[in-house]
Amino acid sequence: MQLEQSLVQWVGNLYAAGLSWWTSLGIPEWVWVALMAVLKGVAVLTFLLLNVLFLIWLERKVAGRIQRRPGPMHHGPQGIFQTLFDALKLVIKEDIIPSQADKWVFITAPLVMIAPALMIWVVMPFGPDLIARDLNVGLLYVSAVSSFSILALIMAGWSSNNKWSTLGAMRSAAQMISYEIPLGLALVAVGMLAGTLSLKGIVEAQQERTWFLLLQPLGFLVFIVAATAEINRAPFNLPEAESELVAGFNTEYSGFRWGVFFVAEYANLLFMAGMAATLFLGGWSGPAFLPPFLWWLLKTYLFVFLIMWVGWTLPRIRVDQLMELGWKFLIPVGLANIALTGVFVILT
Amino acid sequence: MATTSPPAQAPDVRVVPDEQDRSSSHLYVSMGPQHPSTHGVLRLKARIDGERIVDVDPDIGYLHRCFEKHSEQLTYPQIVPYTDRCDYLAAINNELTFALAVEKLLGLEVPPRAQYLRVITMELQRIASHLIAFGTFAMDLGATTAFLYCWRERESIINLLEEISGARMLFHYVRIGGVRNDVTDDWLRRVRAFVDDFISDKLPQYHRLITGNRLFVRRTKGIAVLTPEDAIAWGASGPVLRGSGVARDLRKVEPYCGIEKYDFNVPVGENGDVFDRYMVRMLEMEESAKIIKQALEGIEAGDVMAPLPRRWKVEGETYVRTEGPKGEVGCYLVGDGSDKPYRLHWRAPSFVHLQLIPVISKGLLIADLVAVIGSLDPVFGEVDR
Amino acid sequence: MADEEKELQSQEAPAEGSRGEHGEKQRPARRTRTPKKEEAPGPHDTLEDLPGELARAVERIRAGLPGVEVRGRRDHWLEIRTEPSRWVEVATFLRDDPELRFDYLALLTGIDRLDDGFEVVVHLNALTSNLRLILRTQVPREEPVCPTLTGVWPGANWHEREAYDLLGIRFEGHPDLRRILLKEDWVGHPLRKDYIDRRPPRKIQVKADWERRA
Amino acid sequence: MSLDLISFIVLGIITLVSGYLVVASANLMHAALFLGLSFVGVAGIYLVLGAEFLAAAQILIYVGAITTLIVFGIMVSNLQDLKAGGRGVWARVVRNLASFRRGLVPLVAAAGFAILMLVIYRQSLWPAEAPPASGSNLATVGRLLFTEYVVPFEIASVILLAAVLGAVALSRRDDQPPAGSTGQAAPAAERKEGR
Repeated sequence: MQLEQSLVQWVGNLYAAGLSWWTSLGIPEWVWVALMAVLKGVAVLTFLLLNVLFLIWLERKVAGRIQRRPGPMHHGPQGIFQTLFDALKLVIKEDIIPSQADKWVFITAPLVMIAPALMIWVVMPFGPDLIARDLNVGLLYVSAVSSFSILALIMAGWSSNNKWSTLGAMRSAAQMISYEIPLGLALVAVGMLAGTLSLKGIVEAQQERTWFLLLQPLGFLVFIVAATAEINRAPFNLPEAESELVAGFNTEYSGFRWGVFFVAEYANLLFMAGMAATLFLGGWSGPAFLPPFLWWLLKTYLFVFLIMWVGWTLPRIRVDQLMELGWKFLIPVGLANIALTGVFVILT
Repeated sequence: MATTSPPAQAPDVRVVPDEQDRSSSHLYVSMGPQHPSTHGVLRLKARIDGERIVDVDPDIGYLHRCFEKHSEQLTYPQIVPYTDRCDYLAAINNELTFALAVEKLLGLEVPPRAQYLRVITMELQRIASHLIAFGTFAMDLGATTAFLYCWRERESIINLLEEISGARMLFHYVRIGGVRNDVTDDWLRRVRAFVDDFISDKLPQYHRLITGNRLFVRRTKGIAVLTPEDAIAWGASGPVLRGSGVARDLRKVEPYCGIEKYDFNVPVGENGDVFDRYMVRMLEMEESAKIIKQALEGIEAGDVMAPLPRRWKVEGETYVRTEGPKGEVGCYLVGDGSDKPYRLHWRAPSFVHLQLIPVISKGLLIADLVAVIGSLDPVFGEVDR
Repeated sequence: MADEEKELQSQEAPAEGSRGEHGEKQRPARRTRTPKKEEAPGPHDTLEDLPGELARAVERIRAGLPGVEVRGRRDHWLEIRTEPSRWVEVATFLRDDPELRFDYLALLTGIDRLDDGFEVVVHLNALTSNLRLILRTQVPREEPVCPTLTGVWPGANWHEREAYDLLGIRFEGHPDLRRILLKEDWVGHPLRKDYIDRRPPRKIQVKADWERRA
Repeated sequence: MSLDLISFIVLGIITLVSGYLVVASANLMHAALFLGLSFVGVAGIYLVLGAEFLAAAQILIYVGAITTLIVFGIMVSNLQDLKAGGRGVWARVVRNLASFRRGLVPLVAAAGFAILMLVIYRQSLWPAEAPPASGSNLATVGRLLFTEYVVPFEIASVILLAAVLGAVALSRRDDQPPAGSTGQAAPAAERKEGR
């Protein structure tokens, strides 16, 4: 705790000193601000990509353990460098754009996918001061930015000019539109309880009262199901259901472009797990023997593991059952939860 | 058993055109021959409306290896390994069918120990084949984990069979006149141990993992119902026929290898849907294990090969069929007195079952189509031969 | 059907033109000791004292289908030989007769009997009584046409397509008589004893369906 | 020159150019995607102006919902000349400019709109400089929505509901739809000629 705070303070001092030095050079202040914003972004990005590399390895290990096999074992102890080599392979693979594809949309789609997956981390509070920007509409920002990925999937699916891709894209559009609503409802209930939409505020509210998991069990249920569906994880991985749609929206993607989708997927997984930790398990807060950041990481990985566990155990849900679950179960439950929360907020 | 006659006119099997009909609002997709869940090289030409299937036309032949033509150039013992490659997931059952056919034409008596060994290996092979059917079926539905659990048990079976045959997939163990090798008592003990473990531990695991799962049940119950009338009229056999509630098992109806002495049940389904076909397979594994146990108790010492004739003079014709894991494996053999068959026709259950896809999958979703293929459990080695 | 005939003709007389290498010449097969008709059933001779069930079935068939050859074999299969013209009639009777009820078609295939033409063999099963029956007919080599059984047992569909594909027996009235195992533009029917594949090995060309049609 | 101003100029250019391309694109799908980009630009301008709530709502509703729905609608409708446009951006721009229908019309429309806006701006009764948003504008919006503007809000909800029901009713197909009415898309429909 102490270490982290002093670190933050030190960085703040450095920033102020740098700014004064910068203006003394006669270069306008906004260049410095922009530069620092870029630096901040790079820092978050590095953290994120390292995590994604680890997550991919973790996924394979978890899947392996669940299926009674060791998972990757070569390339480093316990195959820890496996992902690194996989990434290397993806980069040097031939870059294929189908001749009948809509070239520009095809190229843009991975970018539209990865950009929000990175942008969304702006509001994630890793610690009391470790937050890129604490927007006071944090929750709204989250649901807004995450809705971009629908567009990316549709672009990818449509531009590939492949029937399986198109089917995958249509599935994903239907799925994500349907599950965005319960996700939003769960977020709204959390916001009502905390009295703010700022993620930092929500964590602080939980420090005052208790973890929202205890106050919001229904909301948590809705959130975790909708979040799993929103990031296309099994059993809701219909857009890329490999046994039905070959590979769904990314059938025609290969090499680095495919890798970008892959990275975005894991970044989203990490983000949703982090959101679950922040909104329902008190985020960074925890006993002082661990720094806040590690508490956040621990709770996040708890949810990552939970989502992986569920995904490797259950069969895939069918597309009409998915819609039923969304519209006939999650949305009514989410609405009821909001009503209950309203009553609760008024009473207390 | 239902015995209503099907309608007398030709059934409505519509051909799905390859070309996109611009005036239609349907989408034409070609599922396969390279598709993750077509169990080989099945190609389905499907006309879909959204995700709903309007029409589907199976297209086969991508694995045609001229087995029947080839057999006409080979002597009888030479054909045996090629029969393995028909249903390559149940090699023993194929060898057995062919061996029984030749033995019948030759009038060979197979020694009793060989009979027991044939029953043991045949039923082990049935378990192995059903395991793959179950595993791939679960994987098609998105439950990848069950697949690897099945692989684990199949590996044990393969190890056992490898020990006595030397091969891991195309065993070539059952020969005309008996079986290739005798087995040791230790091997029999290990088969026993495997079967006991399988029944008490492994099979309940599968049920816990998959059968009781609500997602699984909702995806399989009431899907692609095959009525008993249709099943009979279309010549379905094996778990597909029994899943529709028709208790026809060739081991009961036309016993071979002394299987009439064993005590086992013929599980049947009630509704004829995907779930019932799956469940019949699961229950059959149990029955197979029961048969193996009885065979292990009854096995007696003795020769495993009958003395073979020096000069093969196979004359006449016969149709011999056995109950393979997929259904009725039939060998229609016409001999002309020489050592090579005049005509050999292989009745492959998967070939017949694939006809059912257009019949039972109209109006389903693409995701269901995958389940339907899995529940029919086709193997393309025998479909295309 | 016009294409079929052309195809058949091209088999009889090899085309000299552009597709010469695909054509086939009639040539006696390497090993063609055709089993004679009377020895065809082999060691399973006619059984005089049939078990009751079979004897009743034979009587029933004789009564219902005057003029068809029916006999019981030692391996307890009944055997009927009939003309192609009575093919569907016999099949319908076997399926619908309340005592016989041969409702299950196990197998339909053809055999090339060279000079005697093609033999179409059907293995039937009555699931209620477990009676088993072989139904045969012979069609001439020059014009191998046989009525379809798909109207009687829908399951005959693919069996007949396969027999058409590999032996060239045309099943009249079949709803969808296309090649099934071989590709659509294959020339000849490989299971015929006089079939010779004289094409040089060539590269496999992958073409979409519509391109092949055009 | 401040960061805000630079951001504003960049975002403005993005918004305007993509707005033009919405009208000029021969490919409907591209038009819809450019529309989404234009919405993003507008949201960015909101963000620069400090209206975070408005920006988030803009993205959530216009990009997340409306653009997606439009794209979805294009995808599921059977449009034959979806890809009528040629290759290359410049080729298209030149062709658009040369073509009366595709080039001039959007220009005229854009010019007309600009003139209209200018006139309104010049004659507007409200102050051109908005007062700076203070505090959590979310709370303000929420309060206003449920007190002062509750009737319009509810009316809007009812109209939207009616629109949703109407859309469902309209898109319901009979068993035998008229040819090419609301069928599946098949981007692969173009493949036949393509290969």
